[in-house]
Amino acid sequence: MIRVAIVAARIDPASLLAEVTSAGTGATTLFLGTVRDVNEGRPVTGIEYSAYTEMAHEELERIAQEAHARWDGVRIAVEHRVGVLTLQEVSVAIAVAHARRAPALDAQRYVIEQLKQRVPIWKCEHYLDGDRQWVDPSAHNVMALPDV
Amino acid sequence: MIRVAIVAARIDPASLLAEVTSAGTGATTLFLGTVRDVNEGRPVTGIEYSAYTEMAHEELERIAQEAHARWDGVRIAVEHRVGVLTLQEVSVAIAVAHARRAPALDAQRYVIEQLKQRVPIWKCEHYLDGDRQWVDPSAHNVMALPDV
Amino acid sequence: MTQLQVLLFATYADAFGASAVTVTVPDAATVEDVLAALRVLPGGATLPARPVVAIDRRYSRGGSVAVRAGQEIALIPPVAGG
Amino acid sequence: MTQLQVLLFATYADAFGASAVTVTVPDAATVEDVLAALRVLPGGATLPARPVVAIDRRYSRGGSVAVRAGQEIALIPPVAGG
Repeated sequence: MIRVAIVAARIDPASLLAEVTSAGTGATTLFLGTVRDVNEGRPVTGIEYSAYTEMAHEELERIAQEAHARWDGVRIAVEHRVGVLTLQEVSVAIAVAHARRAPALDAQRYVIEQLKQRVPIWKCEHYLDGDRQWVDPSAHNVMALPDV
Repeated sequence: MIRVAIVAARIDPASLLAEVTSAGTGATTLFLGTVRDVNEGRPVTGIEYSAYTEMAHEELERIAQEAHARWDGVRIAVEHRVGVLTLQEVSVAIAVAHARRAPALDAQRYVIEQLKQRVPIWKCEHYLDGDRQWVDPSAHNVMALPDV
Repeated sequence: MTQLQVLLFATYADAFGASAVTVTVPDAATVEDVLAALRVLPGGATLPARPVVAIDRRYSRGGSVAVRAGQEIALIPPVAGG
Repeated sequence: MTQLQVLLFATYADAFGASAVTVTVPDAATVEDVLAALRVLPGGATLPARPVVAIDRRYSRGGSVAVRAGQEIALIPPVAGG
């Protein structure tokens, strides 16, 4: 069982957990990404997530399929939110269930790591001082916006 | 922030998640152990968890403190249930929050692996045929009960 | 010559001031031809040396990959989901 | 001689038919002395060669560790939490 989605509405982690759990489930893992109040020392008021929605969905689906092929029997549900999120809101939720704990833990980590590397989603941080910047994790810092 | 407990009542995973999340949280992980319907090919109707309660609590606390020392800033809540659980009920919940995902994932795995090895809790599986057996994971099988 | 639409996101969309631009390339064009056409547009000078390109919603490997009309071509800035 | 109470759980509790038993050991006793006293009780023959022992709620290392009255001594069968 695999379901992935790019969503505009608030993510409900409990519903993802319920979705992956079955009678044969012995271990369930959940990963939540949330908007935190400070990044690189600057107070953040919110993050705007934007996506190449169609490709993001397909790439997420490919990642989940890879995990499913590698850890037989894992049940996976992933939702990534887009739009403006305020502090502590959930940006991504990954729920994985399996009969045993090792595949549930391994697949969880695989999905979040691959998602971070491959899924075409971007985030623009909004700061307390009114400034905003696109985040570039590949550069371990943020890229200043051009003056447009 | 660390909280561990051995509980007799139903575990509420959402409350553990809420408990570990703070304004600085960027990643939260949840691990749930649940009672599954089949073990070693035998249909299971329920599991009775029993604990050396005081030591189980202290050992869980030590494990959480070790994780806290190793991954600075992790916030951890762990509950392990005892008593008779029916299918799909949650036996253990581990919630971990951190500013970044690696410590949240690493600490989650550390706590569940150490818990499985060290915390004095035992489970007796109840089977569809009325039989019951203590589970011995160290022997990769179950130990037959003596005729008492 | 062929006209191709290129989708732009995040910093690239900001740089070009658009979420998609149309470029004119030779009939047997490659990804490299598309990038060369983009670089001469306003904002195109800010593109990195080897931007990541997706064709039909899959990552494309290398500048010598052929492109043709009807394909969905996109430039992918460094991703930051999660 | 000293009397010590030993807590028993799971398979060990089933084997001895009790969740705690009292053993009599020499005054300067060790974990090994406690185990020897347990083995001669009804059900004691089923104990493994080196059962895990906890003293005051911490795992004890080795049979030569000293025990004394007032300590909380427990035999710990293979654990199976989670």
